[in-house]
Amino acid sequence: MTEILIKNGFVIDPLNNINCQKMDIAIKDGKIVEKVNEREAKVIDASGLTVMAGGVDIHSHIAGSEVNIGRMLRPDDHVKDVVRKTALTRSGTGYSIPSTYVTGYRYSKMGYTTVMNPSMAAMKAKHAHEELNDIPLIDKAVFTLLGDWWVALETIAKGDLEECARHIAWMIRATRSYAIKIVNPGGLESWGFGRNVHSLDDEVPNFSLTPRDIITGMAKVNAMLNMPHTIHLHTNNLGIPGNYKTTIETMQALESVYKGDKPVGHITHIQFSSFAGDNWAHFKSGAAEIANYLNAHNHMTIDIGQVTFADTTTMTADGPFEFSLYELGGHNKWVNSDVETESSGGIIPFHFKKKNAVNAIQWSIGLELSLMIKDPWKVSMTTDHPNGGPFYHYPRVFAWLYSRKAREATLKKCNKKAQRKSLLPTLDREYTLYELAIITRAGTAKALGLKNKGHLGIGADADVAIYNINPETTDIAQNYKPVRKAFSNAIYTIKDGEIVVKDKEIIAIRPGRTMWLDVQTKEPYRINEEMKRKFKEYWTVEFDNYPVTDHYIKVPEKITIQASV
Amino acid sequence: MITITPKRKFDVPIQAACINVDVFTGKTLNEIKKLAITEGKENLTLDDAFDLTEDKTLETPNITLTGDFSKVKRIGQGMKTGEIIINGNVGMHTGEKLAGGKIVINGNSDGWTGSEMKKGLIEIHGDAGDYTASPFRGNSAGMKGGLITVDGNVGSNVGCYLQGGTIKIKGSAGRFLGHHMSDGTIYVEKNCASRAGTFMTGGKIIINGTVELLMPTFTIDSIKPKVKVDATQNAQGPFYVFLGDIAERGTGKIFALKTTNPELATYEKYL
Amino acid sequence: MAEIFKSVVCPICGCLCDDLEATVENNEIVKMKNGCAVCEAKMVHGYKSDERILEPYIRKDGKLVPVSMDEAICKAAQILTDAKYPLLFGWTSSVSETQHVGVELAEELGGALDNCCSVCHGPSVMAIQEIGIPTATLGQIRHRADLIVYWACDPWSSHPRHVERYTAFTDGRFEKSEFKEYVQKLKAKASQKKVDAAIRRTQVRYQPSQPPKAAIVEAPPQSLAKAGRKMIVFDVRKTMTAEVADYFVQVEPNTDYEIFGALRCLVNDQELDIDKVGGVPVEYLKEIVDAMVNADFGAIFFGLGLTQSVGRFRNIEIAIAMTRDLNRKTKFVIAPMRGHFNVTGANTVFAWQTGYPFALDFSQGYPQYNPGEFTANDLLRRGDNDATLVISADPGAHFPKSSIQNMMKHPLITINPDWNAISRLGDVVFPTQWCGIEQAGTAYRMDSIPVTLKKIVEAPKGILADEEIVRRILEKVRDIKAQKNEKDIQGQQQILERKM
Amino acid sequence: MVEQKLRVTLITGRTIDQGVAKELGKGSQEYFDNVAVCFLDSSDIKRLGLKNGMNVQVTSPYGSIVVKAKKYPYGTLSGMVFMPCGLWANAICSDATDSIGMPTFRGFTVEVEPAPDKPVLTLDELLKQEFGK
Repeated sequence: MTEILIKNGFVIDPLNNINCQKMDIAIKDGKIVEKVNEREAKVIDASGLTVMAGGVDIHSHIAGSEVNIGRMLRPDDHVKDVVRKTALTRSGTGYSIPSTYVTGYRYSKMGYTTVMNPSMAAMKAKHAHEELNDIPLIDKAVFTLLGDWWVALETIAKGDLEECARHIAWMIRATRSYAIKIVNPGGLESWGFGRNVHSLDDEVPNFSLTPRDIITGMAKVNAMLNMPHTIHLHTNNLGIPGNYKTTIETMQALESVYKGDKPVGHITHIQFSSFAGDNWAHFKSGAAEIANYLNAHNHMTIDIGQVTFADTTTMTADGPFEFSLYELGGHNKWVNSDVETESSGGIIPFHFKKKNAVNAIQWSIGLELSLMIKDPWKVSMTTDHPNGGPFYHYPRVFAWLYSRKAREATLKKCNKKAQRKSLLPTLDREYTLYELAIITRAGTAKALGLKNKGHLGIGADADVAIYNINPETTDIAQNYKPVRKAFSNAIYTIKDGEIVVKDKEIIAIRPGRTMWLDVQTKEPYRINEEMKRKFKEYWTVEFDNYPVTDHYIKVPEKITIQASV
Repeated sequence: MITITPKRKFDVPIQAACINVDVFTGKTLNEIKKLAITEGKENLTLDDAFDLTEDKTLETPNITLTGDFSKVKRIGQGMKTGEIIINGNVGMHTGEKLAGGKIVINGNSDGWTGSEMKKGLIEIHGDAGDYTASPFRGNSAGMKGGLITVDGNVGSNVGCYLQGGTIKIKGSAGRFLGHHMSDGTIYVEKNCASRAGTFMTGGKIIINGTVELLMPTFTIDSIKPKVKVDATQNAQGPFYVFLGDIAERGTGKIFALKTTNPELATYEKYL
Repeated sequence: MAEIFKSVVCPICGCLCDDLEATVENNEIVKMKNGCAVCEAKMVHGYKSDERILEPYIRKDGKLVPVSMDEAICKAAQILTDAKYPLLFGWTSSVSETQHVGVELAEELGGALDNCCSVCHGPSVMAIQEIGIPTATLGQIRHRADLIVYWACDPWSSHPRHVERYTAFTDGRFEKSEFKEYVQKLKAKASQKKVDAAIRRTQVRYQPSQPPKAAIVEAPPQSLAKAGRKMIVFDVRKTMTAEVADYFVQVEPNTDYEIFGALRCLVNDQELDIDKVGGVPVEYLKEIVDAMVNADFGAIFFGLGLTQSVGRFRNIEIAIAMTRDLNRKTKFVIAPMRGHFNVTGANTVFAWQTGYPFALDFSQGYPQYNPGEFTANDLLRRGDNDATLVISADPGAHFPKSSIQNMMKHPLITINPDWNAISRLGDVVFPTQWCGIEQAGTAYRMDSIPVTLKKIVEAPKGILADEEIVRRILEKVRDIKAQKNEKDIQGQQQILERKM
Repeated sequence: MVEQKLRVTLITGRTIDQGVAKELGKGSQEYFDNVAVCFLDSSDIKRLGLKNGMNVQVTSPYGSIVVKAKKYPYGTLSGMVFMPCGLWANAICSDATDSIGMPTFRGFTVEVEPAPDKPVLTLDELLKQEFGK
């Protein structure tokens, strides 16, 4: 394998406390190394450029059944954004839900090298993996939806968390997954009969437990299994005015699980869970309350779910939420897709408009949270692609964060009522490149427990992004447009030690790996006849045909972890 | 004026969105000849497939097409100004997203003519195909303005998701006329097949001939002596006026001529 | 020596039953357990019948002549590369892995790509694109549905185990099987049938020259208002499925749309100005709507009777609209009865690579989509394409005559395991393995659940998997194009040299 | 009173026998026996003076085909005839797609008349006749 030497770049590597130091990065055999032979190595002159680890996305719906139904649903979306075949790359389409190849190309062009696909019904895991194989140039992993799985609900209700943990360990392996995803706990099961839960203490119909039991139980299970990431939680009451209270209650519920060392929960796309006001007419931001809580507590991490004002497609396993969104009116299509014993799902095309008060306030909430939560290590930047906006809009979000001028320019175009309600004019903070590197790679990798990602220390994966930004000579806050452009198009992207993007063009194709956890429980999971019988009762697929086999993962990266049960 | 005639009979479809006054404007004849088109997968230039001549004495129409263009798609797509006359049949997507100007078709047009049109005029002096003035698959934003006139008959699903503008049909109309329309006017001089106005929430459909079968989702509103088609035309009644689609809580109107629709008389008892 | 394979997946219809047991002796399936009659026909008999193609053929002077695999691949690649606009059609009885390469081939050729869904549930996909769909996996319906509606489909014939595995005759967590009640009903009916037959014999001899337009629909039975699982069938004709239903509504042909319209009005509490729709009295429809609204969980399955009759995708659109309306009152889902075992997979695989599920065109270098423009029958009807490749499908038996007549004007390549109608018409005929018998791979159930098909016997010697055939054609196409490019470049250089 | 012709709506679709037969092979006797047929209501069979299994000619604006008449096994089929989908039914279908790719397979008017002297063509005969191959 070729050796690469990146010379004289301004390196920003927060995990190793390196802030804009002019230094060289050496790469050999796909890893960052101490040094390489300069004569034999391919030398990249990075003088005047910013060098960071490849971007890590903690939450982006890029593959799987839900995403693909979204694709099928929207020919009107694709026709706006077509991508031609080249000698090297495949053709495809965007816009809000790009086809698989295009997804890989666009992430890579932004200098991103790792993406988490955060929502997958276990029963459809093979589908998700088949699609991930077709997303080149990035490493990826999936989170399995487990918060409303009957087996989990029953074992938690029984109070037997160890048994629950063993089932979940099996499921994580069987679905080749990386983390536990919980969506509107209890709500999805209720949605099976068209109902929902509305507070942490509502009883889930037909199961004697509450959302609170599920959340705390799962967080404990997560700890028992020594999972690298925390539980990945989409809160109850998401998308409903006044829900910031539920969000704070949820975080408070998890305080008891916290042992003081590492976070125990990750609230995803928290923007959608930070609404204040009693109804849509009095809709306002709950960002301050959420930020205050997070500033005072250390047991949680979050990602934003920033709105970028796009004609996009919302999709979530939160079926009841999508239906209530649909009922607000003005939408032409609604998809609901329940999955037996596991989950539900919904899709609605949605156009976030600046002139719409609620949409504009949502945009403001996302930025308020990012700016008011003091510790960037608690925050990951996402748009909850494609829910808040497509992932390739990230550079717009960066600009709103590092440049007050940029957000003022956008705020000026927003709905007047939203402008009056926005807290943004009171917020002076502007992200530094260092902080930006935290919320886009270093912090995300840390929150995910990815040891070899998000940094450029010796032994890290040689995933590197080089942007045309000179931190010495550029006032990024003032010149936000060229910097935004630079983030849209990396000069170089290096994946596993190979240059895949050069001068903003794809020059090589690599498949990218799929990371998954082999969770080893102390007592190996026994598939007894009882479990098989249960399987036949619960699912319409035979036990033998359920697990994802090796066939479905082109380039696997198995990560073995030892559980404490 | 540029005159374009096919060099040969075409078998596989040709995509020629470049046949468009906006694109031709400011180009020499030689430059126009070199504009890119495709025939199937083959990349060609206009003069590979067509003979082009220029008559500098004539300003309008800007482009005249003569011959069989039924396999040529996307003529005049997105055009903003100018005039195209087509003497012959023409292929799909003619005048799609038209934003101004005029397209005259002295022949039959195919599907999606005037699809998602915003402004301008399309005159079809023959029959018009399915999905005339209807948007692309999955799009619920249809024709917004302008005028389409058809001398002959139209196919099915014409004027779907209509949001404005007028469609006048001198012949008969196929099924699902004005499906999901929210505004605008469709006038049919002759007969209309079943399922007109399904899912409509606004606008009006005027049928001067017989209505094959009225959807049960329409309810009778009144009988009106006449109705305005547009600024230049009134239709003489009396008309039964139906409101619908009530399943969508719509307030669209179907005007059906009383004299040609005696079987609709059963609705009179609800008046 | 007999070997027993368990949890075998049936590669026939969209049900993808995966609880089969196959007994294999000497590389032959000799027995199937749990499968339906169709499964048995294919997996015990059909796959090894005399109809099997055992080597590649090329038509020479009007006769099919056996050739080597290499020759057939070369010929196929040459035909496809020479064509200005080839059509690649079929894919639905192939595994996803094959479909995956198919998209790449179509893209490389700049051709049109369509799958069988354009003549089965393509209209359903299009309806979803207009309005969305509230749906659920089959297990969700099994566990919860207390009202099951089969509309214009006859699962008893087309998906024989659907009722028994997924709907009325299976036990779910919250709903029990209706099977016992059905058996009782059947017993009662047996005597009723005798009475009916007697009545028929004594009927008057005179018959009107024009038969009545539709049979008289019976009033809904009392049982519709009761708790527990119920099954209603809407169809233009009485089917075996209708016989086992609690209530059968015989509708006039081509009036489904009007009936859905009326039902929607009733669901939305609107009054109707008429008293009969599609031959069904509105008062009966009201009772049906009551049963729907009072259900805890309703499920509608629909079939080709809706997608192929007048209105086509609009029929599905309004059916979905009704289901959506019902969700404002209770929980209701709707699902198409997808036919071929992997037609859902074809939509899925095409969509993730291109954004579109079928009716694709690559002539512009990027994917374009439009049913009506790029669907196989429209291309053939207009005579748009100038070569055809058919894989794992039999348009010969399932397309209108005139479409096939147009197809015959240009070269035809077929890839199928047996001598079905289209193979008999091919100019280059490839044999291939039976997916799910001789070839493993992924298929997507009608509710988009991926299931892995198993390989249980070895294919006859020399017969390749269709994935490999398509891949080899793709490689050959690339070779031919590269050579052609080189020639072009050399040609241009020669011209340049001459000029100099 | 025996009539010459019946004007009815054609419905096509799947039957379990067609499903089984297609898996046994398109050239099989079972396929021929179960697909080259037209199901009529018993009253219509009488009206045409037919017996179960006799040949009938079904004619639509798009073509004409000879198949065997069979009595419809479930209930009445008034105003309709039913043919299993397959080559024979398709010989009289239209390729009109309503611009959505779906040909007109069913729901149009056909005429059915006895054809005692005309043979039912086998798969190969039909392919030869219609496509010359």
